[in-house]
Amino acid sequence: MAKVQDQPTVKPKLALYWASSCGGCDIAVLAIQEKILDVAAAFDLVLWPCVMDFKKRDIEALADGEIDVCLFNGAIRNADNEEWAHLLRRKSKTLVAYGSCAVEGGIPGLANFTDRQQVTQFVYHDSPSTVNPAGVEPQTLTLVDEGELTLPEFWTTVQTLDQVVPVDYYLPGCPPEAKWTIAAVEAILGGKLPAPGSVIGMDVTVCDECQRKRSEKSIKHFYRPYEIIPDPEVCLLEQGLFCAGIATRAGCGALCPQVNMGCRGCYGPNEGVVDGGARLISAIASVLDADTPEAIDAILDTLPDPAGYFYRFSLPGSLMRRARLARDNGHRAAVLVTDSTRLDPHLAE
Amino acid sequence: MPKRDYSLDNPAWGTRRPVIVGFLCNWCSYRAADLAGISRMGYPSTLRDIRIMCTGRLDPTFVIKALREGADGALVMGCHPGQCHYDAGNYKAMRRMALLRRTLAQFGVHPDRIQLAWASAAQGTLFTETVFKMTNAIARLGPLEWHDTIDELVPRAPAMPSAETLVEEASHG
Amino acid sequence: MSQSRQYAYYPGCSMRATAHAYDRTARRVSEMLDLSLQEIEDWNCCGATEYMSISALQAYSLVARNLSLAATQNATDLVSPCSACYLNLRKTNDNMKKYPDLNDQVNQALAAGGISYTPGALRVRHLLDVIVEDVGFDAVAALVKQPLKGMKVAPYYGCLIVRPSVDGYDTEYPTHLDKLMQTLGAGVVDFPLKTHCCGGHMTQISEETAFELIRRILHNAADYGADAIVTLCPMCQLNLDAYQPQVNAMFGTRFNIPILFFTQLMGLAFGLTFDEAEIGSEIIPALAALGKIGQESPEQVAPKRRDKKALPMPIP
Amino acid sequence: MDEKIGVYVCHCGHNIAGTVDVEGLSKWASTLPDVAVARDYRFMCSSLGQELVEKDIKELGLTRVVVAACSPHMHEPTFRRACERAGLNRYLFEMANIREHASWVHQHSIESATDKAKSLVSGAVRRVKELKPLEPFMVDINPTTLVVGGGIAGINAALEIANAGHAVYLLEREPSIGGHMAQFDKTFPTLDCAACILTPKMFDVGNHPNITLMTYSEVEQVDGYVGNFKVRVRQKARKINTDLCTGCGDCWEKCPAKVVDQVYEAGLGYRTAIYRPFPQAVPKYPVIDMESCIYYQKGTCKACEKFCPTGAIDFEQEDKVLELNVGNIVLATGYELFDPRRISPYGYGRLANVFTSLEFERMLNASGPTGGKVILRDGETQPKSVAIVHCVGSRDKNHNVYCSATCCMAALKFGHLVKERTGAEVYSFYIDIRTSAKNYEEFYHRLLDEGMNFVRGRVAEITDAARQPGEEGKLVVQVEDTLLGKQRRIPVDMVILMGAMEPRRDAVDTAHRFGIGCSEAGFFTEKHPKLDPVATMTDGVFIAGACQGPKDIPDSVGQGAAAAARVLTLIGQGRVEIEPVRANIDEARCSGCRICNNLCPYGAIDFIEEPGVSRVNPALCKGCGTCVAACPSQIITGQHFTFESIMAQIEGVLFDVRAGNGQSHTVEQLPLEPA
Repeated sequence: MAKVQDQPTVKPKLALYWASSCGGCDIAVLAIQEKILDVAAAFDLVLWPCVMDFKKRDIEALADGEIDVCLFNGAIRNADNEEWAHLLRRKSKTLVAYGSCAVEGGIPGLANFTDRQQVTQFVYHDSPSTVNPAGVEPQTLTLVDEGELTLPEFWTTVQTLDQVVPVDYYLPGCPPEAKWTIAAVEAILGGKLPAPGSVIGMDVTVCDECQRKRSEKSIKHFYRPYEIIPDPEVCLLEQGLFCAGIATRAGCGALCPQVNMGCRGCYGPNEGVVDGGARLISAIASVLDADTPEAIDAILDTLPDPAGYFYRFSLPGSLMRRARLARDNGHRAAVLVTDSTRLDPHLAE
Repeated sequence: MPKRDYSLDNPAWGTRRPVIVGFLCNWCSYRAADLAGISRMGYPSTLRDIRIMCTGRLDPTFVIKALREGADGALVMGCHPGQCHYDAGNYKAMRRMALLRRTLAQFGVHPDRIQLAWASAAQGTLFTETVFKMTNAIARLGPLEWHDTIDELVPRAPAMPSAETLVEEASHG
Repeated sequence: MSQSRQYAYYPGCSMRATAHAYDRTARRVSEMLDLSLQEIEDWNCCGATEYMSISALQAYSLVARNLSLAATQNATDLVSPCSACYLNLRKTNDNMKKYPDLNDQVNQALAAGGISYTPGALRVRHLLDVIVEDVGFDAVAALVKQPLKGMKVAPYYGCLIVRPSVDGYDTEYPTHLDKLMQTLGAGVVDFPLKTHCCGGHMTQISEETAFELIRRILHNAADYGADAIVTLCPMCQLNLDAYQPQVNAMFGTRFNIPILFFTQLMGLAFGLTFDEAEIGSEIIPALAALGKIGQESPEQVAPKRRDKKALPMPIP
Repeated sequence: MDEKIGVYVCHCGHNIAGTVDVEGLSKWASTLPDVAVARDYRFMCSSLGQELVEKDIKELGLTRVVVAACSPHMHEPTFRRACERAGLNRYLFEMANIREHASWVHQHSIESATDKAKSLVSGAVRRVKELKPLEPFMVDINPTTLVVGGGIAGINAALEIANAGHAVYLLEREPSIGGHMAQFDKTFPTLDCAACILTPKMFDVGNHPNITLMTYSEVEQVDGYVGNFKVRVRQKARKINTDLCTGCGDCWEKCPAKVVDQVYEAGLGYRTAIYRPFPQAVPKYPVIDMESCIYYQKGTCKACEKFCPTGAIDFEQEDKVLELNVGNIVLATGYELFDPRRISPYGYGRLANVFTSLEFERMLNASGPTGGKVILRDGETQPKSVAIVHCVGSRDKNHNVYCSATCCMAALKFGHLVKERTGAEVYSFYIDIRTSAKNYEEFYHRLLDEGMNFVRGRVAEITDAARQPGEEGKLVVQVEDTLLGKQRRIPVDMVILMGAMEPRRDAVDTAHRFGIGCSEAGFFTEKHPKLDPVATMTDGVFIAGACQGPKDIPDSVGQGAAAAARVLTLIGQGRVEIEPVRANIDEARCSGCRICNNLCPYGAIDFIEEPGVSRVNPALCKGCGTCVAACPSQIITGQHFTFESIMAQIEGVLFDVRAGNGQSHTVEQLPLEPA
């Protein structure tokens, strides 16, 4: 940890911003506990909406590149997110995509399974908890006596930070483990940053940190967590519980598997992987204990919503990126395929 | 074989023809394709094949990549079950394809766009029939158009009509 | 068998006339085998063997009506004891499935009557197949009270039930009726003409042709020392039975071979009386042949030993 | 780094140039990224074509080469060698198959064929850029060879190799070598005695210092690769101590258990429970057939033991399982005769006097059940008329479409011998008479002169159901005589069914066990039907004789010798290169999830408990890539078929439909669409 007395006379400027996120990342920053004081001591905080009130114009007022480090969490979901992304990129020397949402799209990214219309339709009309007799929908521009009210444009496709602006470092996790935040801060303070574009974390998968006993795999049936009480010693996947750990970047210390819950995959795919979901499809399918289309389908029937499992956090950042939008009848909507996905048994003849 | 107007199967094709990426195993289906050639069996030029040693090498990423890069379908072909040159690679492929089809369906990609089929080195005819079948299936489904919902701002290759004309074709069709 | 299996039952015209013995014994035996046959409400003629070749669409529609009606009853299988009806029903079911155009046309025709049929909705089966496959020889054997020992029968399948080929059976030399008769205790002769033509409706067109065909079958059966020919087709039964005297007259032969339905023999073996088994409804009296039941046949007294010199026969 | 890629488009005379605009294609190729030069040439595989490539590599300093021509299965080795001659690593070469996969299959349209060719070339160019230089493994060839099958083909292969001074294991499933030929009496067309020409060879095998004969044995498992196969063999217990046995024959003379011999006598004769298949059997030792041995069934008897002068009977003897290390394998597992019971109208098994061709071979054999007399099943009556039915199970869509090649000649041989020995009328019912080999047609003419009756038509039915006078007590052959255009019924005393030659019923398993392919019928697949008829897709495994397809004796002998020659070539080379197309695991990054562990068909992946990583044994790995694709952390590399190379190839083949050419960082948003 950099010593307080080495700190420069002019403190480097630090910005933390939340785009489309749950706020968990901001709390995660606090999870570095007393070290936050070092941060406060070491940095001059120019932006942290979750904690203090700043105005956009203050940031605009800064010279380009005046912010030394910006920890940017949250996905790019609407015009406002994108505007801030561009602004902070311009003003920051080092832009860090902080947390799953900024790095790979995260939970908000699941909206890429559908489209703008469907989201609006559900949220403002169909959701059981919605009371909206007037059928009001948010408008980008609303005229009231006092004048114009504007709202940012809501995009159909959720994006990762680096899909809108170039990013210097990535800090995955939902939320990132304190130790990595510390590592990042120390690196920045100590001026020993890794090559731009690299991920601050590990290049192995969760299995590497998982204490469970692993052996050769052969899956006969998938179970939902509530269906069985898993053996605490044995690999969850081998017990039929879906676990994304095999294909997920390590760094969390295998928190979920430790508590009998399969890895959700929040740290994203392993270093160098193009599509984390594809890795899971390939690996898990390979060890199914079935050799006929019927038998294979029978096992897969016990694994509902595979896409949800495989792309829970990584959808916008994956090769899949988003559900296909049908072009027919002029306007575009995410397609829902109802046809059977079963393999044609004749293929196996 | 007269040149086929695919817009008859689905107006959205316009002047285009379906593009199918084929992943053929080195030992059976690639040789079946060779045999089809040696025997001068004609089949649609929709298939653009890539040789892999075994369907067991089939990484789902390849299929997703192909569909994302503008292919309208992907055809994976290997040795008949029980006859894999590497014992059982084709069974692994069968399992992966089953799961991949289910996953892709959730992304709005019709399962018929990704098919798995077998042909032994002796089955040039079967290979040819399979390409016909696959082509017809894709022809009916129309263009996948998955990529341009992302990369539309980048101009497409000149051969291709623009997305807008497609929309028109579709609405007129 | 805990609860009886449900089948839609299509008797066909002959069952109301020349083959009433077949119909009654078929129902009776099925009952004993715990098969419940639900006769199709308001069924119509199947068009017999000719209609198809005269006007296909009408013929198919005619048959399809029966399928459509049968499909409304709660059974997945449609059973017919008559080989001609079975063939027509099955052909229609299969071809409608195979040829979408035909399916459309036929369903248009049916629509006129406010009905429709989805090809493949029913499985069309012959009664013999149901008894052999669904009931099985063991269950049949269990019911045998009075084995038909001493009587030798020639199992005669006729030409229709094997066309188109029935999955699972050797269509060129079927043996399931043979096995069934053996299960009843009867002696069975290996009958080479088992699937040859009985002349069908040729009797109405060219007696010379038809009677020659009939003669061959009777001759071969007699040759093999069969006491009776057992059949599963009303047409075959009628031709071989009713025309036997005329055949004798034409060829100067003296055949006297009763022709019985397999269900009649099953009935007898299951302990039905002659009357219950409709014995007596045939034209060539079966009593003499049936009289042999219970008597030991010469072979059983002294089974033939292979000659030492003889070369071994292939394993059958 | 910047690559310099050379692209060469082959005209293949008219084969490619006829349907693909080759000049246009090479011009177009020259515009592709990293392509330094693109040329088209009439025959790339010619020495001039190859020199063209070598010259450019040297003078233009090409770092990658793509040849757009025929299938890599045809000429990849050719051009790899060319690259190497010019000092370029052979694995930096890629072939685009624009003949088999484009010009020959899209002949309807030059445009489509050319477009297809473009996409294949573009794919190859993108792929070749990602390829890495590799060095092939060199492995030593173990000079010992395993020959499986002791028929005439296997015997010849074994003798050729052994005579060249190398050790051979000759493995035979039955108690004696000899195969089908040992069952025959005479061979066509020369009519010399089969035993007279076969038994000397059998004797040589039995006494050859370089041949280890393993009869009554079967291969259970094969591991390894060319030059280094490990074969597990089960030697079934003969229940005879062969060190003591003299083959005197007292045991089988005293054996009370008689059974029908289904193998050697083809069901026409009897043998005892302890038996030697035939007098000239090699080895001479008998074997106890436990199914029929009274001692094994009832627990008492042991007559053979009592009478054995040397106490060689060993009822306790167990199967032996042996591990053989061999460098090459020759499969000569032969054929099986079609079972005519499958064609019920022919009545085999029902009608006593219908015989199979093999039964009849035994009947003709002087040492056979009838001592060579042609008689009916009753064992005494001589037939006055004999029908020979061709193509039973061959040239028949219901059974085998192929022609069994040997039956016509065998039928002629039968006809001759029947006439010679009984003077009976002989009718041959044929579809076509196929006598296409040296002196075969002459033999056919001889039979025509001898008055054998030839009826052209497929037999419909064979029945004993007499229909008209003269048919009583006979077998009636019902046939349409296609030359007379008439249905005929021909009464005969005896019928011989010329059954098809079929693959062994376990041929598919065998092929699988040895890692080779099977045709749809089940015959082993050769590497190339014209140019490589005895090699297989698996290096070091060769095939000979009827296991590859119906064949007569001379062809089988020829193939046996050919296979031997191929084996001797490898032994002569001493070492052989094997493709470095292998998987390897970046152990530093392996997290030990163990997904890959049970995916490898060759057990090449071991899990190392400490430090908990998986490891590939390159000698066992055959490079299928199953583990590569399955690895969830993507840290297994499939050499030469790397993730990057295939991804690049996908982009390549889709060159004309790709959106954004890779830059997928700008996302179309849809606020402006109609509400």
